[in-house]
Amino acid sequence: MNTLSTPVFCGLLLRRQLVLGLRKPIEIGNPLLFFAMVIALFPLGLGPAPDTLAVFAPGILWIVALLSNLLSSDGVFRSDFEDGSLEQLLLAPQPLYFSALAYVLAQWLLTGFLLALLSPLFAVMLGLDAAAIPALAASLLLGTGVLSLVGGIGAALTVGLQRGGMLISLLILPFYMPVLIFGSGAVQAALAGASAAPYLAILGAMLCMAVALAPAAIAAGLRISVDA
Amino acid sequence: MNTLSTPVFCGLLLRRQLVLGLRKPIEIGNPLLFFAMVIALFPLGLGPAPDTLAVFAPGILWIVALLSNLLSSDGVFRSDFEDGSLEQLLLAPQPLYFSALAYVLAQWLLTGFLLALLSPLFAVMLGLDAAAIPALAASLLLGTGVLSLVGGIGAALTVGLQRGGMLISLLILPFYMPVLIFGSGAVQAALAGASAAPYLAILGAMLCMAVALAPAAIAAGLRISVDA
Amino acid sequence: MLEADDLALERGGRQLFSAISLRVNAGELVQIEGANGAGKTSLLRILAGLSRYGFSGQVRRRAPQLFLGHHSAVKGLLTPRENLAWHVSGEAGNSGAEIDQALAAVGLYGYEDVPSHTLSAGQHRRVNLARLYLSRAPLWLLDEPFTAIDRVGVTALETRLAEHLGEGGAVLLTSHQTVAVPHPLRSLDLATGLLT
Amino acid sequence: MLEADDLALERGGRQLFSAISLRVNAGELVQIEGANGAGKTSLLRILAGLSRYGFSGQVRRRAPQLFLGHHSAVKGLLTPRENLAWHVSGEAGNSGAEIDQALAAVGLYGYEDVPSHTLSAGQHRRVNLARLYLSRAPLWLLDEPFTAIDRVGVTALETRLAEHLGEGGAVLLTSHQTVAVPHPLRSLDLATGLLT
Amino acid sequence: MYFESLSAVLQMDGHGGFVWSAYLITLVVIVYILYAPRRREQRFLRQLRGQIRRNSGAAAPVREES
Amino acid sequence: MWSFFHKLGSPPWLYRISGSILRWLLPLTLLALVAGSVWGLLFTAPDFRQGNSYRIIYIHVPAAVVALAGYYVMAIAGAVSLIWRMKMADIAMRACAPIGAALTFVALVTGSIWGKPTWGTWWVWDARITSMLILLFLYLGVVALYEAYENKALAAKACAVLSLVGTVNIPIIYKSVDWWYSLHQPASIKFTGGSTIDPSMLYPLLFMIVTFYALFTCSLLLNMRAEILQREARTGWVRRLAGEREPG
Ligand code: HEM
Ligand SMILES: Nc1ncnc2c1ncn2[C@@H]1O[C@H](COP(=O)(O)OP(=O)(O)OP(=O)(O)O)[C@@H](O)[C@H]1O
Ligand SMILES: Nc1ncnc2c1ncn2[C@@H]1O[C@H](COP(=O)(O)OP(=O)(O)OP(=O)(O)O)[C@@H](O)[C@H]1O
Ligand SMILES: [Mg+2]
Ligand SMILES: [Mg+2]
Repeated sequence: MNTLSTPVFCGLLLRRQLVLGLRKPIEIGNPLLFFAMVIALFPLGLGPAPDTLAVFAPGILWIVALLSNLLSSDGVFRSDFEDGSLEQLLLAPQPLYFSALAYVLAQWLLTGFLLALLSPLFAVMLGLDAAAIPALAASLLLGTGVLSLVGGIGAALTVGLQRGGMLISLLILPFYMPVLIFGSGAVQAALAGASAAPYLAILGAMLCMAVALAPAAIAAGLRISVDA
Repeated sequence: MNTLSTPVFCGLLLRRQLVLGLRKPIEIGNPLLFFAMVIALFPLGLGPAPDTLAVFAPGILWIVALLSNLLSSDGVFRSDFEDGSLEQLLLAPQPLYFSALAYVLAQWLLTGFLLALLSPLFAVMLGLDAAAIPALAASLLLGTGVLSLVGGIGAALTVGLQRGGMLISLLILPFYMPVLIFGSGAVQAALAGASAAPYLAILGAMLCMAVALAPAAIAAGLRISVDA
Repeated sequence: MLEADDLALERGGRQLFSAISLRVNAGELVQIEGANGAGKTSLLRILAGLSRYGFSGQVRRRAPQLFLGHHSAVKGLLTPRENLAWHVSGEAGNSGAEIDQALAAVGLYGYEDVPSHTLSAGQHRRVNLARLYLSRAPLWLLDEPFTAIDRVGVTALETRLAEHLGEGGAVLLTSHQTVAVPHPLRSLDLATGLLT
Repeated sequence: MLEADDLALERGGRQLFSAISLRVNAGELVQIEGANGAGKTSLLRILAGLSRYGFSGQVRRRAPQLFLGHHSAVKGLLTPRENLAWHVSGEAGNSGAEIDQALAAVGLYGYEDVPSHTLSAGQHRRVNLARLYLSRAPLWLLDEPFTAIDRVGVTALETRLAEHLGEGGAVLLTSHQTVAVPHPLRSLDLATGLLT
Repeated sequence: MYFESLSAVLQMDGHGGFVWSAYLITLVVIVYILYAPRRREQRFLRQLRGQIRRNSGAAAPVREES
Repeated sequence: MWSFFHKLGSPPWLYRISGSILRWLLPLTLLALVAGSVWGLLFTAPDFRQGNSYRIIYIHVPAAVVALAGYYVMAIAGAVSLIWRMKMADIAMRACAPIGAALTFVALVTGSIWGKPTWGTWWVWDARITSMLILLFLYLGVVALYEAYENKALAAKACAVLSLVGTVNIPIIYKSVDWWYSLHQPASIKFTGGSTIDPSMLYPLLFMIVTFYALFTCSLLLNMRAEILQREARTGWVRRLAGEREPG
């Protein structure tokens, strides 16, 4: 049997997912444009007073990050479920735990990571104090990782259902809430001149836990979904 | 030929779409729960202070309405495209204009309309002044109709693409923005003690225009998508 | 019922077919033949009016038609009965009894009320094929109607086709299998464009 | 290579099959037969290990297997070459030349680098069937491999099956068509549970 | 007994509406969580009896289990 | 010990034993509910600050306490069902979710009604209230997931995974919401804290908490009985049972 070693296999999976996400060059721009537009909605909706916007910028940026994660989590496994790729993945000799991690990593690179990289730009758009920008980027980097992992659990549990779309939000939004609290807390602390380190440490701990546990839950969810 | 009359046919289409959205009684609760959760994100992200929340309530409710519309617009035609139903719809002898209207109406009933109905509850939770609640509900009722119609155009144009998900947001968000401005403007006017009527009149005019023009654009978009 | 003149199509830089002329008359079955990727589905979609750009030639449709494509147009969340009663093709208005009869005719008796996504692959396609028992369109355009259908089902389908032809209908279909009907059967070879 | 004892399955309130026992040995082809909805796919998924709840009986898998189901597991956005090179089945690691050879063997020479969603229905399935030329798993579980394949393609596939059986492999397949291979061919009738 | 009269009980110094509506809503929910499973059980048994009667001719597959 | 576990896994035994438990527990619970309510509503003195509106405490707090405990019962049942594949654990887990959701709903609604006379507002984003709202979401998520699966055996597995994930997360959610609230420190509203409660109010409260636990148990058993029958519909004992209960 010409079985691939697990790291090589996961590398190929990651590449596959990234290529699928970015088949056309124009698509790298789409998520970013999407963030920019959604963030632009807030001044329009809340009123453009610069000082209030700046105060609420951490919350706004975090809520948008969370929603965009919610949006893209739903699709992580869906097309693979529908075209039979997921069956093949379950039958693969490599442990599903690591394959699940590769899927989530790809999704994170295309959403959370990109957003974290570009968050300084959006922060400036909302008038956030420059002192808080490193905390913002760091909290997004750590926090969106947790979001993607938790979102993966929801996606795995609902992918086999005929109507998963709304359900996944119901399942995972409660689990997103602590991340939102600590994430926007970190930025608010930095804004207030305090250290963001404790918040980032908590986000880091949550990420470690999520990396360790979520793939197992995702794997269990996928097996259940394919069975249905 | 046993062809159905257009109104009967559109009624059946509407029923089909509603049944697909709400196969089980429990599913009526899903969109409502979703709204409640997304609205709960805002206090968590922005902080629980009742006075700031009350000030931002119109904007928050309107942004949630807009995002939930954006989320669900993408799916209006997708499953019908993938399983071949859309081809059959195009071949149907009834005018596509009215069929498109039926699709959009079903989507609106399940998102915008429900949200408008429940908006008083959420408004109370966010501490919005009771005086502004009628203006909120009315503006949502009119405005989400425009959103659904415009969203339908985006959905029709992108449904045939392999990766439409993010593209649709880019296409339609710019068109959503005027609705957001007048919608939250209506509530803010009511909050400030002024009359919301001018804003509502503008939203009503936009709705009339959208009802007249959008279905034609949707029909054209669907023909192009099925051809590809 | 259907006339096409000098159809030609190029896709992905390849000339799929050219100089295809075709006349389908009442009581006649035309089978389009060709290897995988020859362009059978593409031709059928042009004839049905679903593809409107990118080909050359004329198509004249003189009768209402029923098109069944590669995709089954069956909604998994709806039951077979609902799928047929509220079909988006607009050519419905059948009574419940007629629908049940049609479902029984395609071997789905007892499955009228289960969600369609629990059906097997062949049963799923049969839901769509039940429309052949409900439609009153004289011209049928069928893209591989026998896919995933078992032998008994294929025979039943052939019987239905023969019946339709006997009633003055016409059928244009693609299939990789030979179709056995006691009626004039012509076949169109896409590679050469010859109708025999 | 595969042993199953006393399998029984009930779905949707119906007993699909019961008391199915089965032993697939090297060099042997077993065809599962039954009408639409008889439970062929369900049985194959149990044997492959994809269904783990809701049936009774034992399955012992003694050799690596290749499972091709109803769904093609081909990504429309990837080219056929990419689809095979990065296949999620984990059993990859073939060189580019091997993949091109396999694609040529299923008649996709010249289509290696077009996006798979532009392929015709049969070509789409052929991309997946190319895995039969790449895999080294001794046991193949194939669910209706001939669907949407033209006649020439079916013959080529039968040749490949014969080759695999000759090399000591084993094949378990479902099909509504008769399979012609110069090897011991047994068929399992789901309705009666008899292996002949 | 803390209250002197029935009307005092109902009014509770102006808070009666709040208190009694809270208790009423709770009562409704309690009745629901006790009654719903009972009704489900009864309805199921009725269905099953009908099914048994319908199939009484044909031998229904019965699985004996501990 | 093992034979007890074995019996616990046996549907007919559980069906029988739950029937005999319910025969005395259910009337007792109903009686206690009435007695506790009368005690709380009529026989205690009003709070010196809040007046009579505080009488809502006798349903508000028990509902909240039991709703929270219910989640852990559900998660433990879920773990048992995943690890030991015990059918009855599945059934218990599935039964917990709607009851827990109902009790959480009661806590929120009664709290909201209490808040109007006390704080002058129906709703505040207080830490405890917010985390209870999240608990309602968690319960409803489990209910919705269960309903969404066609195959109920798989639905139970999926819900078990979800409730386990929830168990890991509930402490995090609680801590984070506490933190969030203390971070923002809104000055306008304050809880008094439970320490000041008078014994004459405490005893009926404790009594009602115990009663709500009994209520939870009753509803759980009733739900499990209905579920057992449905899952075992094809077995002989259920069919015999249906025959026995034949009216007339
Ligand atoms: C809409 C939601 C709620 C409102 C408006 C509300 C309101 C109140 C009020 C006014 C009190 C009396 C506080 C005082 O003595 O000054 C109270 C007490 C209490 N509430 Fe709530 N509540 C709500 C939800 C909850 C929830 C969800 C929980 C459970 C976690 C809860 C647990 C308690 C407890 C344990 C007490 C008694 C202890 C104490 O006096 O502090 N409440 N609530
Ligand atoms: N969107 C497209 N873009 C480019 N080429 C396309 C597209 N759709 C189809 N083609 C090409 O057109 C050819 C004919 O496809 P078609 O589906 O008509 O074949 P077919 O004869 O129906 O084959 P099959 O027997 O496999 O169903 C294929 O080779 C395919 O590559
Ligand atoms: N999720 C499900 N829930 C309930 N019943 C199901 C489910 N999936 C399949 N079935 C039933 O099981 C039966 C067998 O399905 P299966 O797909 O195994 O049939 P098959 O023999 O492969 O048929 P085909 O030849 O059409 O592919 C069908 O009658 C179907 O109704
Ligand atoms: Mg074709
Ligand atoms: Mg099958």
